[in-house]
Amino acid sequence: MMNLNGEHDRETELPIIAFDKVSKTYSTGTKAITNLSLKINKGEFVFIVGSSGSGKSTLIKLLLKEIEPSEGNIFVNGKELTRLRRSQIPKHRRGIGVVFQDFRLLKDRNVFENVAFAQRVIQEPIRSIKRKVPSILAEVGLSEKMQVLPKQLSGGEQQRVALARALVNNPVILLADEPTGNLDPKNSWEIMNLLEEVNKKGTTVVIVTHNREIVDAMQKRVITMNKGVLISDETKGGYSYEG
Amino acid sequence: MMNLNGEHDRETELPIIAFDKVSKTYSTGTKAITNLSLKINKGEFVFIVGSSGSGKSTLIKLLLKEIEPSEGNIFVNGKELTRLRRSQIPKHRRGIGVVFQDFRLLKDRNVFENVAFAQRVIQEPIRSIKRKVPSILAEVGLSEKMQVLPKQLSGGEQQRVALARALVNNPVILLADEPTGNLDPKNSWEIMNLLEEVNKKGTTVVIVTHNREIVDAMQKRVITMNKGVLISDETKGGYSYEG
Amino acid sequence: MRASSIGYSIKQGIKNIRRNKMFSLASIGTIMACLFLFGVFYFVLANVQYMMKMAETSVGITVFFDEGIGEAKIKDIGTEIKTRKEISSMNYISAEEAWKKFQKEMYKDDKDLTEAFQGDNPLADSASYEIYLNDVSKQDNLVKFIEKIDGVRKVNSSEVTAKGLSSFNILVGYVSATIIIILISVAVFLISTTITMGISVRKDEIAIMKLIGATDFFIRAPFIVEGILIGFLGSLFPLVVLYFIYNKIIAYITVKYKFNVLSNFLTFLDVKDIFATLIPISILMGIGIGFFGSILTVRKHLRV
Amino acid sequence: MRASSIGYSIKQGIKNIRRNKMFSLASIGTIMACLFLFGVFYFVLANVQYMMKMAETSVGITVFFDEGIGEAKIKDIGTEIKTRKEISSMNYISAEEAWKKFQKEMYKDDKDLTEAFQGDNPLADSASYEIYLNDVSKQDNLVKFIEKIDGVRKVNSSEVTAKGLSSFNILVGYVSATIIIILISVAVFLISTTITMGISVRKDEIAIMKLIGATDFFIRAPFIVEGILIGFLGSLFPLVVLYFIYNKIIAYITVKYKFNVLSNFLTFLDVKDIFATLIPISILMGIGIGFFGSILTVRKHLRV
Ligand SMILES: Nc1ncnc2c1ncn2[C@@H]1O[C@H](COP(=O)(O)OP(=O)(O)OP(=O)(O)O)[C@@H](O)[C@H]1O
Ligand SMILES: Nc1ncnc2c1ncn2[C@@H]1O[C@H](COP(=O)(O)OP(=O)(O)OP(=O)(O)O)[C@@H](O)[C@H]1O
Ligand SMILES: [Mg+2]
Ligand SMILES: [Mg+2]
Repeated sequence: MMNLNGEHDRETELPIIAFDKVSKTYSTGTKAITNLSLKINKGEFVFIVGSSGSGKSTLIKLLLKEIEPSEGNIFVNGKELTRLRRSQIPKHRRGIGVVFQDFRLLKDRNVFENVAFAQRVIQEPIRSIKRKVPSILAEVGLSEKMQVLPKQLSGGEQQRVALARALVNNPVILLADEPTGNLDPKNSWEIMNLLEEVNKKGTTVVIVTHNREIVDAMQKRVITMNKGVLISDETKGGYSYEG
Repeated sequence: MMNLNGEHDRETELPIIAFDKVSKTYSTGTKAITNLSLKINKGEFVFIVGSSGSGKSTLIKLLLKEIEPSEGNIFVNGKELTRLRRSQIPKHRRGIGVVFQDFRLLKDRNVFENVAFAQRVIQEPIRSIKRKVPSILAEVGLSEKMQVLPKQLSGGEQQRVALARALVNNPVILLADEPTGNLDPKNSWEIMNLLEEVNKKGTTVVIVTHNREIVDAMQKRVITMNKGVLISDETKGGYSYEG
Repeated sequence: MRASSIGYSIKQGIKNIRRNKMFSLASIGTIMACLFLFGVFYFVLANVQYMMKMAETSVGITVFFDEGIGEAKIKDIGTEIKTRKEISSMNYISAEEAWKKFQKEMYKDDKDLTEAFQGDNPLADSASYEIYLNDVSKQDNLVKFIEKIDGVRKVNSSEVTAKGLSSFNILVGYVSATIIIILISVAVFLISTTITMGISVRKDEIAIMKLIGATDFFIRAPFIVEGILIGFLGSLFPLVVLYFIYNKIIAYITVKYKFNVLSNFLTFLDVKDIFATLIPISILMGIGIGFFGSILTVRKHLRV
Repeated sequence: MRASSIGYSIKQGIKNIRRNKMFSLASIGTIMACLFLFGVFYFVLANVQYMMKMAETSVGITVFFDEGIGEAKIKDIGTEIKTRKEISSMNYISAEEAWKKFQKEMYKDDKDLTEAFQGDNPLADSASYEIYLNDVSKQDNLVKFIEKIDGVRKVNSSEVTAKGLSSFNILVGYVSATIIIILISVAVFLISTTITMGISVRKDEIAIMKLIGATDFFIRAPFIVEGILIGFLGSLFPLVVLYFIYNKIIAYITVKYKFNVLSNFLTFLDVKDIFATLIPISILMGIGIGFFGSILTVRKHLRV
């Protein structure tokens, strides 16, 4: 393993996620991220907040290598993402569970299959799939919806399917983009408790959210973005940004 | 105009929206709404809250005649919806501005065209479209994004395009399903203030939301749903429901 | 509907084609393929029909006269025969000519055999009229008419050839009809599958438009403009390709079979004649397919 | 790859067809249409080729002998000619038979003319061998060989017919090749447009799978299973339809032209012979189109 300076190092000492002077300008000319440097260590629980359009989702897309940075380097699990070969990308993504802001469920498969798909991708045996998928769906409160299609779910239900899919493989890193945007406060808290538990078992959790109530209450590390620039990074922070 | 009892009446005395013992069971067997009766008068500002899957979006879909009730009658603007002929449906929908929970933007048209589409539908002259659309987009803070496609927008930006489209025709009724789910608190408040203004100009506003902070602060009528049943209806309420 | 809405529909129709590039290209491609095949078959059939017609005119009737009849009488008979409309041309062949022709056809200038008959025409009294018809099927009537004329000994009609040709003609007709029906069915089927796929692509878009309160007509209009344009564009390309192919192929065949018996039959229609019909038919078919295709697609959606 | 993943790929492939019913049906339909057209042309061409072959064997050579030659010598010549491989059959025709045949062919039993020659055979010394060949194009060689045999006065080959037929044969070959090339191009083009449309329908799905960490192979496998199945299903239907159509059409034509000159040429291949080739070709083409089609589609997506 190589750290940022290129020296050999033990994995635990390395930040699991590191942005090194990263900028992203979209083809439309929008500068979504400007010169961002950021380190997140293994096992951390981090909130990313900031106003609409400040580059939070862009950050998640960069980590997943869905898009490429215009400048700078991104390291995940010690690997520099732009250097990954095409064939290495699936392995990189399998280590990361993601709840997308727009859910991205497979619309022609039912709830069970959507979650099971993540397991199939890592070639889990069928027996394990049949045990794990119902149990994770029960945790997000969707035991009764296993056989229905995404379009037959309410907004909040879809969001919870997306969360179940992100969690089912016990990922090393969990990225959740607005995972409670369509959930009522009670459901939101249940999900947050679930994520805290997952975090306690060792998963690094990064949550993008606008939910001031939750951020303020949980007293975790809070990274605040504005117009693509990191404007504050507090260890036990609250939802401070108000434009 | 006919009221619920079939007598002639002046429009102002009528509830602009009325549910009369409405139930909705989906083809999957899910009972989304059970025996709901509800009246909303012209010019009201109403929040609908309730946990995930309690039937709030179903209620909006019923009002728009996107789906049909299994039982009961729904009256909008004095018209019974199941009695509307196919050819009358467009006119019915034109009177209602809707922000869908999943936005439903036309993905192959840019922001300007998405909003302009609502104006084109009511055959506004082009000159009026060229004046109104930029002005409403400025109100939701998207002046700089008029030429980009929906997929090139952040979640919150898409949500604001959906809102602009719902407002551009000065609808008689505005239905907004979770219009601030992807917005930061500051943006959310701006949107709420905008909706309050619109309401003051005479539009009946119905907002489905999970945002406790906003509901508690605004002290408007709050209708609470749980598992398809209306469980409370307070005139100056707060976000009371906690499962 | 306001003028602005009509303008909008047309503009949107054009924009749609650019927006859904892949789908538009695929649709244009399908129409192109169908009309190209149609064009190829139209070529083949039109030319076969034409060659048949040419071949028919070379099938004739021979009229022989009573022994010792005078030239004047033969002329009279000729005048009477010429009154008939089904006749395309008529030649007088004297006994000498007949014998020379016979020798040539039968013995292929085999001198030994020709010498055997030297100075002695076995076909004396074989002076005749050779008559060519417009339409082989009318031969029977004509033969009956001529046989009744005074001074006519015998009418020699090549019944077998005539019947064969007109049967062949009918066969070609059936085959043409069958192939064209098959082609049109395949075209309609392919277009409808293209449209079926279009449904998957556009379903959401149309559903959203409806929820915003667009009337059926307002939703349909741009799609129909688009369909007509796609059909029109799809019909142009095969026409251009076929135009150049046709000349090349005819030139090729004509040169290839120049010194060959087949060249007698290989008479081709002029490219102008063929395109005078093919251009309007193709363009109308293209526009028709595009128009009905888009109407049906959008109808199907609007029922959602 | 684990067994469970292989099972999953196959199951998903089958499920995909049911999930995207419209798209699957459209794809199957396109393949069906292409293979149906292919089948129709295969029928026509195979039969034309076959009829040509039959017609060829009825084109022959006539061998005449020196004047006053004895029967024994004629037999010797016959034996020598028979050593040649290109000969399919050989008949001896005496001078009397030749004259009768001539009368019949030339005058169509015109009694007046026949009487003119009564008792006098103008074709004395016209005894001959009629020789039929396997392959018309080898006629020239054979003629040269026979002409050199002692006692042969003349070899009468129907040069015109022979050359015409073998030219026609070449023409049919060219036309077949052209039509088949056009058809295959159209088929490939249509399939690729079908696939292009498939891209619009499946783009999002594949993008999501990739973001979840699925390997290229894992994404491809179900699509390829699906493609092969669609191709296979698409090839079956036209085969069944063609099977029943073929028998019907042959029966129809045979009855229709029973008492007609054309019936001489209308010899058809047996349905079994034709399907022995058509079935494997169609199925392989269907599966091939489905296989390559799906691979190309998914490849294109995976580049996203
Ligand atoms: N694919 C894209 N092409 C062009 N511009 C884009 C694209 N995606 C996002 N943007 C722009 O980049 C900026 C940052 O977008 P991003 O989605 O990262 O914001 P965000 O912080 O997630 O906002 P939100 O809270 O509203 O989801 C926005 O101005 C947006 O319009
Ligand atoms: N098209 C459908 N077919 C079948 N069931 C459906 C359909 N749409 C919604 N449902 C079910 O009906 C119930 C109510 O759904 P609805 O979308 O109205 O909930 P909601 O109150 O809007 O929830 P949320 O806050 O999560 O958006 C849910 O249990 C959902 O699974
Ligand atoms: Mg975002
Ligand atoms: Mg909802």
